[in-house]
Amino acid sequence: MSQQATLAVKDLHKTFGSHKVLKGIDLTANQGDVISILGSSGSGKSTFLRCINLLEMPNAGDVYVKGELIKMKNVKGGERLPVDQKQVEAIRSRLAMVFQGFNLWSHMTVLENIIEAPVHVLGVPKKEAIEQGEALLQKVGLYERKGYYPGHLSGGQQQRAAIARALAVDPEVMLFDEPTSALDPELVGEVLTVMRELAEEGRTMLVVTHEMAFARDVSNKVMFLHQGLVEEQGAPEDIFNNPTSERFKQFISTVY
Amino acid sequence: MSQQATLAVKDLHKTFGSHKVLKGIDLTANQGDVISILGSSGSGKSTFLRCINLLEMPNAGDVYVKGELIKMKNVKGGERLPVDQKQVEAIRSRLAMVFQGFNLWSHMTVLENIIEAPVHVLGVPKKEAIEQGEALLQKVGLYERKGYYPGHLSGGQQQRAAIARALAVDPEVMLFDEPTSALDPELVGEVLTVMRELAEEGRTMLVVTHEMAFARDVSNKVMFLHQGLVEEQGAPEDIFNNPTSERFKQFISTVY
Amino acid sequence: MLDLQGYEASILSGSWVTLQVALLSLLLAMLLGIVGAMSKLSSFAPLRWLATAYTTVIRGIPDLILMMLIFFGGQLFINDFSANTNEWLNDYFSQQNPQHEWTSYLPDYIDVSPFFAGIATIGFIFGAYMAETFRGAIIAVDKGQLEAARAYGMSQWQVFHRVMFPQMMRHALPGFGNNWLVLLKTTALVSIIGLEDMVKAAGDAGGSTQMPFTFYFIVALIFLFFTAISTTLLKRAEQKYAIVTR
Amino acid sequence: MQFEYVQLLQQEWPLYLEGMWTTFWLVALSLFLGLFIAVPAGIMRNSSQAKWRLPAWAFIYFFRGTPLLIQLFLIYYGAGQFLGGADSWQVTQVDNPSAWQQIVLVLQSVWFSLCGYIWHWLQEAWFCALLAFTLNTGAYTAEIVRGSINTMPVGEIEAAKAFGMNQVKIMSRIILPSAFRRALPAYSNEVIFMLHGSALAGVVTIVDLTGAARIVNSRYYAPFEAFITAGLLYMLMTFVIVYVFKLWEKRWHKHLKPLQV
Amino acid sequence: KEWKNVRIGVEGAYPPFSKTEANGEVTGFDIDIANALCEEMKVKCTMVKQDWDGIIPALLARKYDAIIATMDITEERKKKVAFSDKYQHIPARFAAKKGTGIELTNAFMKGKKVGVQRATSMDTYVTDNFSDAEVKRYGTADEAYLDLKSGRIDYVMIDSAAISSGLLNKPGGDAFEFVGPKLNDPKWFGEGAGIAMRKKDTELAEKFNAAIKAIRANGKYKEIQDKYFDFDVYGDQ
Ligand SMILES: Nc1ncnc2c1ncn2[C@@H]1O[C@H](COP(=O)(O)OP(=O)(O)OP(=O)(O)O)[C@@H](O)[C@H]1O
Ligand SMILES: Nc1ncnc2c1ncn2[C@@H]1O[C@H](COP(=O)(O)OP(=O)(O)OP(=O)(O)O)[C@@H](O)[C@H]1O
Ligand SMILES: [Mg+2]
Ligand SMILES: [Mg+2]
Repeated sequence: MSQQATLAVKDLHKTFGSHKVLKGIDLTANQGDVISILGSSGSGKSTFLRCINLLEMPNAGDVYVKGELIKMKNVKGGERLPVDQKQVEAIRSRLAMVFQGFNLWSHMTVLENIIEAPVHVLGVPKKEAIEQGEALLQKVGLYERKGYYPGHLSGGQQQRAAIARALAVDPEVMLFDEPTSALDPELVGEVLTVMRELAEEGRTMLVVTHEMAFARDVSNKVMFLHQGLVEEQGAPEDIFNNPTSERFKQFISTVY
Repeated sequence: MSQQATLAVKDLHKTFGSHKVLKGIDLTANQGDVISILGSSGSGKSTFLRCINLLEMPNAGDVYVKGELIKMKNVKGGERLPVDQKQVEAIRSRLAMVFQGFNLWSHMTVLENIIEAPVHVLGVPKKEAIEQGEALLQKVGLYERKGYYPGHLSGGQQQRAAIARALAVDPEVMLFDEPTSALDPELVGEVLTVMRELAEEGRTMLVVTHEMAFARDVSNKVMFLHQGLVEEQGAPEDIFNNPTSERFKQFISTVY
Repeated sequence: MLDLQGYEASILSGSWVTLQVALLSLLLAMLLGIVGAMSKLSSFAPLRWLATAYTTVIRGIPDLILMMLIFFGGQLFINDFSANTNEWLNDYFSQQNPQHEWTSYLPDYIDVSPFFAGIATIGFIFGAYMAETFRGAIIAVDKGQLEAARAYGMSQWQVFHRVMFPQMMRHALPGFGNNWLVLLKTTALVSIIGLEDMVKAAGDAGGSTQMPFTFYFIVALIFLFFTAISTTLLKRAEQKYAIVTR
Repeated sequence: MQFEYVQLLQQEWPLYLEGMWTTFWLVALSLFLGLFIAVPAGIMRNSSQAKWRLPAWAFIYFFRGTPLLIQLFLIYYGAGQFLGGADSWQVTQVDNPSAWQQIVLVLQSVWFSLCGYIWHWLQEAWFCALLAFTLNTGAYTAEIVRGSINTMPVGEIEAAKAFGMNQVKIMSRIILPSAFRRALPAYSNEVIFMLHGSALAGVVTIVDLTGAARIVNSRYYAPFEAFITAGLLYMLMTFVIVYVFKLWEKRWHKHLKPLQV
Repeated sequence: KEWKNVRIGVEGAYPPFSKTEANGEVTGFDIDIANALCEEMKVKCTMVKQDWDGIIPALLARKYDAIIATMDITEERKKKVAFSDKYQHIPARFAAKKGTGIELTNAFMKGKKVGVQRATSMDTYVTDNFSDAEVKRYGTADEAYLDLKSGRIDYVMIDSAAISSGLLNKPGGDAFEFVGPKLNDPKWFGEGAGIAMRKKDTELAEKFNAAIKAIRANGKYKEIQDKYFDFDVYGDQ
């Protein structure tokens, strides 16, 4: 099965010191899937995303991108390291991450941020990258701000710039970590609109979110993490209406 | 009328440079009122709260606390200054503010934060202040953390400590500036529970918030600021169900 | 290991002089620093200008030049001042009373020893740097912290000493530590104005024995020893005042 | 006194000008060369591997822990004490050397010509000063480099990793450009400190601006006039430096300043 | 003004005239002369050490009242300070590595590196006469010897007695020798070394003159001279 899937994660474990954060997570994302990842604070949602592109090294488990296994080896001390740094870099360039804090490069303008990876990682000619970058900025409605530095943009604008930066590498999968937290309600609406459009275009996306409305309306799969395991998962219409787990029931009830 | 009200604000104006933020706001809060202040980002909600306890000097308008007018005089350059710094300090000690960023004093423990104003402003004997402070910590469920520094607390815990600090001066009116933004949904629930309890105790509160559920369920008055004016106000059941202003209608529709 | 040919004692007593000069000028520098920082942030414009002139001029001129200026020029200035004062007073009294006899009201000369000249100069120079450090630290205190204090009705003075000062000290500590280390090393310059610190002692010994490297190397080691102790103490202080955040 | 001062300036301005030029090139060259030490040393100092970190640490620690005056003396007089005349050192004469002795002799001659070569440079006072200044500013700047690398927002580095950049790219495209910008204010201070520190060059016979002032003082016995002139010229140079850095900050700190509309 | 206490500026790095011992005490010919003069004048003396190039400014700044530091009585200096009569007269001389040789012409000295002590009469002499030579100025004579030994400079020019005791008679000194004639042209070196004072203090100068005469007469001067030198340092009458 994983050979066909765009992204497959098998039995992923992650421990910080003695604290077991992830205790075996499986996930399969096919082309065009939009998967929402829910869970209370500290349940390991960010850690899970970060293990997928190896910003954290998982302690056990495998990650396949379009069927290609990311090779890792065990080293002493229970740590794992990538076998082939080149492979990791190549894989990372096919997965794009949109961070919670945006993490735009503060010394580059919006446009420079966007063409950075295409030009310097993928080797796209600069002129071409600029053209594509400008088209993307049009799309997220930020074209007039292309010469601004991130510090001069509002939160919502930064978020859209980060999304454009991710789109610029034409990724197989987009990983979003709480893309709307810390935005005001109107900006949340704005960003969710952009993400809904991406979903409609058929992008494959993994979205860590607290926005139940997004999980319910936009995604086609939802997974709920609790104590390092997948406590509940399925199509949103099923699990929101008929939650099987007590914990998930409680979770959705506390959320306004 | 203002002679009776716990807090009355009349025709408040505030300008930053050439930017008119508040263009004449009136407000009357009686004993036990819980007033929610809504408005989009930049509409002047924080500025309004800060003008009430003179952290910003309003350019025109009057503030009465329990019928006592805060005396201000005009100085050249269109600025205004308090006539009597002592009066301002006395009034401030009767209004407690809970800041958006909490602003707990980072060099003091939770308990020290709480007894600081009672002991050093109100002159309560230290022993007594400690007793009261500990009782308040019990109430907000933070007693075991009394010796912690703010930096070691989670956002929700800091928020509750800030509320306890405000309660410790037994204020006539509590001013809350977005008490739940930047908290995760479960912490939001936690903090709102504490605030609901305060409302039930009959505290007078002004709350700037983005939480529609709170505005709707807990407060007994809602005011919506737009372009420096009160665009809509009334009892929540009235205005949420029958909004008269177009802008307010739009505002509540974008909020999930 | 090394044959110091009897100069151990003079190097040792020189290092004691170095330490004294360093500590005393630190004291002076801190005093000037606090006053300077307060003046720079004051709303009284002439005070601000004075402090700005002080910090700008001091930081624009090399320590060595300042030291020579203060050591020689300062003495001339003080002497001229006391001579002029004497003259003026005597003239005045002579006019009042033709029988008046010439008297020295102030001493003819006021001896500024290299020791005090050194301390005064270094203290004066580093006062300017300390002023900048303290000013930065005051500004670095989160505005919200002060607003919270004001919102609870604290008076200006309470805001300063209950919230501003303790938090400012924390911000000032790293800069303060740097200034101290630089100050310590600047004391080496007092040898050039003739104070018998350890650098001077090493120079004399190196000249007499014609083995300069040996003696300067020992002085370098002593400086390293002083800095090592300072950094340890400073680290400890920083840990003590640090407010850990997560 | 005023009159004498005017006379002094009229006669001695070429000396001051010459001194100022010496100060200028000595400082400029040491700063430039210092960068080539500072960047690698700063990066090494941050390395997780002890074999990189420790030498950088020791270098920085020594040069930041001792006064520049002492460093200058150590280099200048150390060279004199140990290498003095090394360019004329003669290899030991041995009749009919054995094979073993021959090896020793070859090594000796290599060693001597090395020492001779070093002495060839170190016998020049200006070279000793340049060396001391370069090492000194290299150490201080390395610390600045390290500091501004450390304050790099972790998120921005993670973003770079997440886009598949390799270590070299991350360093050259993200960390260094960003660190460079953040280091500017601290570096401008270092440049000024170096200018001030260079006043020490005079103690090893170099006629820099301070050296010029000392000569003038010894000719006229007018320390106040001699040194205040030098002081004003130093201040002038300091202001030029401050101004240049202001311009650079305008250029490089656009992203940190509030937007000008 | 009554002179009960006189503070005397000395150098401390110019053997055999003055030298700092390992224990920090200053000793030497100048110091002994100073003490003898003070005894003669019945005043209490304190020695104040001061580097050579600040020695006149410090006198003017009243850090002490008189300088006894083998200071030549030159016209240039007389503009700033008053001098007593001379108390010694020793010619200056060049020294160099054995076999170097010298000609006192600008052409020969062209490009040669000559070390002098900053602000001495030798400094002025070399600067005035050999404009093409490279003059290196040092704070103390000891520093100049160090650089002569290491080969950084070709010549030093200093008081001949100072060179003998600071360089030639020290270990390793046998590689060096005096070159060229003794130099005592009054234009640069004046009429010998005197005690410098502020111009106002004329009585003090008179007291010193009287004291110099007295110790010359009572044999005290000779006693001190013989402790350090085997020739007459007072020079021709
Ligand atoms: N580098 C780390 N070292 C040690 N513990 C860590 C580290 N990163 C995360 N953790 C711990 O792992 C747990 C999961 O963290 P994670 O950031 O994945 O939570 P999350 O589900 O994203 O929460 P949130 O909604 O607050 O962002 C937390 O308890 C956290 O303290
Ligand atoms: N000190 C100040 N100087 C100049 N302009 C200011 C200042 N403080 C606030 N403003 C401006 O006043 C307007 C209102 O700001 P305010 O902080 O009151 O908004 P708000 O309604 O609290 O928004 P938010 O929901 O984002 O907190 C904004 O346009 C802001 O830029
Ligand atoms: Mg997270
Ligand atoms: Mg606000």
